[in-house]
Amino acid sequence: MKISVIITLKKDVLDPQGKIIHQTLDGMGFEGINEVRQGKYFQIDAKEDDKKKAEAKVEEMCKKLLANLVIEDFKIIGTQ
Amino acid sequence: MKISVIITLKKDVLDPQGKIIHQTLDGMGFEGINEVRQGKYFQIDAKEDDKKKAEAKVEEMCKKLLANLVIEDFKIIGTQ
Amino acid sequence: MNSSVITFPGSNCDRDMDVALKKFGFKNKMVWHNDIELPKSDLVVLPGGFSYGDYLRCGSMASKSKIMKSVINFAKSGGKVMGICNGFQILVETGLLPGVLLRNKYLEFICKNVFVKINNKDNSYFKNIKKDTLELHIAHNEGNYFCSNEQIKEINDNNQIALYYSDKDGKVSEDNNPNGSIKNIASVFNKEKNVLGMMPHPERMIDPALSGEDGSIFFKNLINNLK
Amino acid sequence: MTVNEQVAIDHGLKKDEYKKICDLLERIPNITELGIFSAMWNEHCSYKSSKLHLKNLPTKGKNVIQGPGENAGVIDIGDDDAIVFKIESHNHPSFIEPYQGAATGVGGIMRDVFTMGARPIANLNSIHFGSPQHKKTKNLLRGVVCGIGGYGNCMGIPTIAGQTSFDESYNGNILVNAMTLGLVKKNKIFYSKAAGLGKPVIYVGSKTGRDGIHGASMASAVFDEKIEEKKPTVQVGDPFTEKLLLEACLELMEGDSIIAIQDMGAAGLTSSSIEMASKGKLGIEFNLNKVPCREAKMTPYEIMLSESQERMLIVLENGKEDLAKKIFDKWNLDFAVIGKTTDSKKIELYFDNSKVADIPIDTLVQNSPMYDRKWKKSKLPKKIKIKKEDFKNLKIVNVLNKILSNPNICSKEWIWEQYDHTVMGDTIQKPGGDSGVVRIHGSNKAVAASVDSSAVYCWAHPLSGGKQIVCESWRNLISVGAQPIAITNCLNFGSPENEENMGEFVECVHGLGEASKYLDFPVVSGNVSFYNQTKDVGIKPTPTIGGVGLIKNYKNVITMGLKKTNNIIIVVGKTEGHLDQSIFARDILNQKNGPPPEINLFNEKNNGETILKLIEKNYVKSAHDVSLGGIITSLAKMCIKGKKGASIKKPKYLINIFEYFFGEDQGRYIIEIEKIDFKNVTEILEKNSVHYDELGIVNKNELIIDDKSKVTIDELIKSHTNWLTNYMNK
Ligand SMILES: Nc1ncnc2c1ncn2[C@@H]1O[C@H](COP(=O)(O)OP(=O)(O)O)[C@@H](O)[C@H]1O
Ligand SMILES: [Mg+2]
Repeated sequence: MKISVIITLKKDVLDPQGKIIHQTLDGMGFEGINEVRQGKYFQIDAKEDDKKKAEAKVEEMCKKLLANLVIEDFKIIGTQ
Repeated sequence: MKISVIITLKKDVLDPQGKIIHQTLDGMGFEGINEVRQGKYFQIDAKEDDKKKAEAKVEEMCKKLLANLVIEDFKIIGTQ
Repeated sequence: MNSSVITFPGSNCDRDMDVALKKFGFKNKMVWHNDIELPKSDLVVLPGGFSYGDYLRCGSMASKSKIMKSVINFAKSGGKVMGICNGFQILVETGLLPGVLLRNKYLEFICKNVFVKINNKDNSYFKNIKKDTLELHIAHNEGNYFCSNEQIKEINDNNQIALYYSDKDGKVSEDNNPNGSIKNIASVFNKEKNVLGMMPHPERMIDPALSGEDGSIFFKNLINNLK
Repeated sequence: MTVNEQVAIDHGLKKDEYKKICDLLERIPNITELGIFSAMWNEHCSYKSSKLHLKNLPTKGKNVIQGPGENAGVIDIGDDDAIVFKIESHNHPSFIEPYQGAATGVGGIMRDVFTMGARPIANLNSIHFGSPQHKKTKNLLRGVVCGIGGYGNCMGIPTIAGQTSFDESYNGNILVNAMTLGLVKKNKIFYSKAAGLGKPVIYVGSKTGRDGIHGASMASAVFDEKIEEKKPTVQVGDPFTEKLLLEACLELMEGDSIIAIQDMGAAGLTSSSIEMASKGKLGIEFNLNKVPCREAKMTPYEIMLSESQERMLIVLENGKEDLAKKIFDKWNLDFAVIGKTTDSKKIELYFDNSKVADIPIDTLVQNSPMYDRKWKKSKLPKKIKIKKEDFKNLKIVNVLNKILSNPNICSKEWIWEQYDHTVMGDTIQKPGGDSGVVRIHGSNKAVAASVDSSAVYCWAHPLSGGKQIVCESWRNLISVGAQPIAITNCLNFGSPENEENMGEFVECVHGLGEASKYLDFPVVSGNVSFYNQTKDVGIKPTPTIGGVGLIKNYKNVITMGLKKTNNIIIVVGKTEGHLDQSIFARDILNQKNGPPPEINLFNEKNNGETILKLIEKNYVKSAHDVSLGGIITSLAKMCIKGKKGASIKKPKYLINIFEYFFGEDQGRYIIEIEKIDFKNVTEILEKNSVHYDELGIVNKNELIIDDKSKVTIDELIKSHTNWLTNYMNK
């Protein structure tokens, strides 16, 4: 199955990239943007046909490697 | 509205990050992974209440800045 | 010869490039990214560094800055434009040069001396250089050159590959590929050969007390070719 | 929230400290005020356990322009040039979030340096990890190195040297110490002392967010099982903004607008404003609604305690606001006038039109607690008795290969190739030498810098260990041909509330002071990091010394690689064969006891100065100090660097071959000289009463010991370079 996860910075954590992208978009004439937040996206293709099991596995990967829960949150957004 | 986009590498583009993460996950004992692909996630909060218009705007941002269409694809995955 | 070095927010090899250009006889001007017009130049250089922090994609945001419109016009009308390291990344983002620069294969920043083999000497940048390989210095996180199969054929056919990573005798192999670049490509031209992008930093190789001197060969030759 | 004793304790204050606050204020503080007290009075900001002992360090010298007490120390290097430098720890955050922790550590120390008007010209780092077998070590190492590189590389400041060690005592508390050197003209140094009344106080840089609130108190706390809960105190660094901040500050500094400037480091706006006011004996008044905030609805408490990075506080001359604003606008940075200096000698904060804090500055600074903590003196351990049989089965070449691949000796190329060490175009000696060397841009001068620590020696006997590191730093500078000038120190220890750890601190500082005084190598800046401790176990005492020296002409810099076959190799300094606490004893004989090598300050100084004389007369072709692993290890490194071999013989002393070649006696160097200079060189050595051994000659590509044991340089290279790369890529 292919499991998609997004990893985002926690709410109060500074997102330097988002900030600069925001400034650049402003400079390019895109008006009315309140905020841009950047995150990471992973698509993991795992040999596992059980949706629950696959998601549990990916959750573990997030906790152990993909995300640093000190500053990031993760969310599984799709499984197919 | 808050529009979420993911930007992923085109299929035939090498993804060094995905590859190393794959190897690391293997090394950590996560078995049966076929592939890991990494991408970017953006959440753009724009002053625009019309869903269509908001999405059109973000599409333009993707084309002009957020994605490099030579190697990347983008996809709006949610608007709220 | 007049040269211009563009300073973007986050550029950090702009001074080094200024020092190098002046050392070999260029009259160099520093140009701010927010300026609109380029001073009269025989050569425009986009220096290395981390423009806009390398955020989003290296070079992506700098490629949208005000001065780049003039740089693009200058290049399109045949002006010599050279992008080193981050400058190379900016040039591919503007579309002046083909391909892209991805994260290094092992995801590590690399700072060290490398050898490069000159592939095409029929241009103002490498004409008359006697050596076939140069020892230069790299310092980058995203130097892994990539383009599609069709594109690689195209740039090959047009002789657009300027430098390959090699060993000191010019042998090109995976063993001396520092970052995973496709075909060991270290530097490319545009079709017309007036625009050059290269990952190695010749400006860091202009003093025997530092990393070495092959950068001096490059600059001495460059100013002579432009005269 | 109403304040009471329990709330104070939750802020890391002690009962009697809380009582003292109430007494000083003659009332109960409100929550914002309590937050301010807790930040100012914690160990990290107040130095309450260390002050008493640090007072005794020598801090003056003919080249010292500014000693401890400012953002960084400043030394004179002639021609109106000065070097600003300091080292700082970022241990706790790096353990929790290695990338960001290390990155913000580097960012913080650079800010300390450019706050004083100096453009950073070199970075160094001293990093210490747990045992390589420990499950966390690899990821921590990768994250820390990536973070140091990520920040320093982006700033465009070369990282020119460092130190890396592994020891199980760091399993739960890694150490990340970052050092920066900056260059400034003597008449353009900026200080943090506010002056004048009614002067505008401006805030520049990034916006204030909720990150890092109470970071300073975390740095003063022991790690326990609840560590997870402390996590949100880690900040995210933004090197790009810092680069802009650097350029903007230097641009503003060109004029005469600035009265005082201070970066917002630990305890953010609180400590920066209070320090400026305290030094100027003034008051300060802020309207906190003016502070640029990243998050909505931030409270005065949060604003004052945030440790968001990349921010500065400046006291301006009246009427310069517009000029300053223009510069910060150009660099796209936040700028706000948030208050003014007053004559109240108080810090007064307003928010939403009401006064939210009103504290006399004296109560926060002069009246802050100072402790004479109990400490335990340590005894010099007994010498270990090594039996003849222990040496019997050892082959010197095998031992050497093993030692060269020891994690604490092996090449750290995997690390420093990830640091941009050549940007700015002035790096004369990149990492891999005894000291890093950078040229003063556009001149013939160069400065050398080195970071050193010897936790094992300090642990075995803190007093000797303390002396030893200062000497090692001195030697590393001399080995590249630099005249040592001054040091900075980062004192990493366990809990000061534990008598043994406190004893280690007191005695290390004592030793450090004694050596730096004797060598005329004063301490100009520094930092203390206590509570490097998990539950009851502290790290091995790890004072880190950052030494800086001057080379008059960069063309005369000395490197360690052997240069020419048939040149003569000489060991300078006396070898008694001290094996206790050596790598040989610990790694080969598995013997962890005994005293560290003795330090003889007279010999140290005399040997070093004599080496400098030889260098001045151009006799020295290559040089390397003898440190971990003794003579043969040092010589092997010279072979490896120069890709040359050496044929050597043990002099006819009573000690055996292992004692001679692996002993870690102090104050020694290996030098390479031409045959024709032998007489002149030995005459100088003899005239200065410096002991020396003629060891052998340089050959093409083999290390040959006593005609019997042989090993090729290629094999030595393999032993030396492979360990770390293999370890990291496994
Ligand atoms: N973390 C680091 N960053 C940069 N350079 C480092 C680091 N660790 C070690 N080095 C470099 O590796 C070399 C060997 O270090 P070390 O073994 O401590 O030196 P020595 O030979 O003086 O004992 C030195 O040149 C040092 O600068
Ligand atoms: Mg040394």
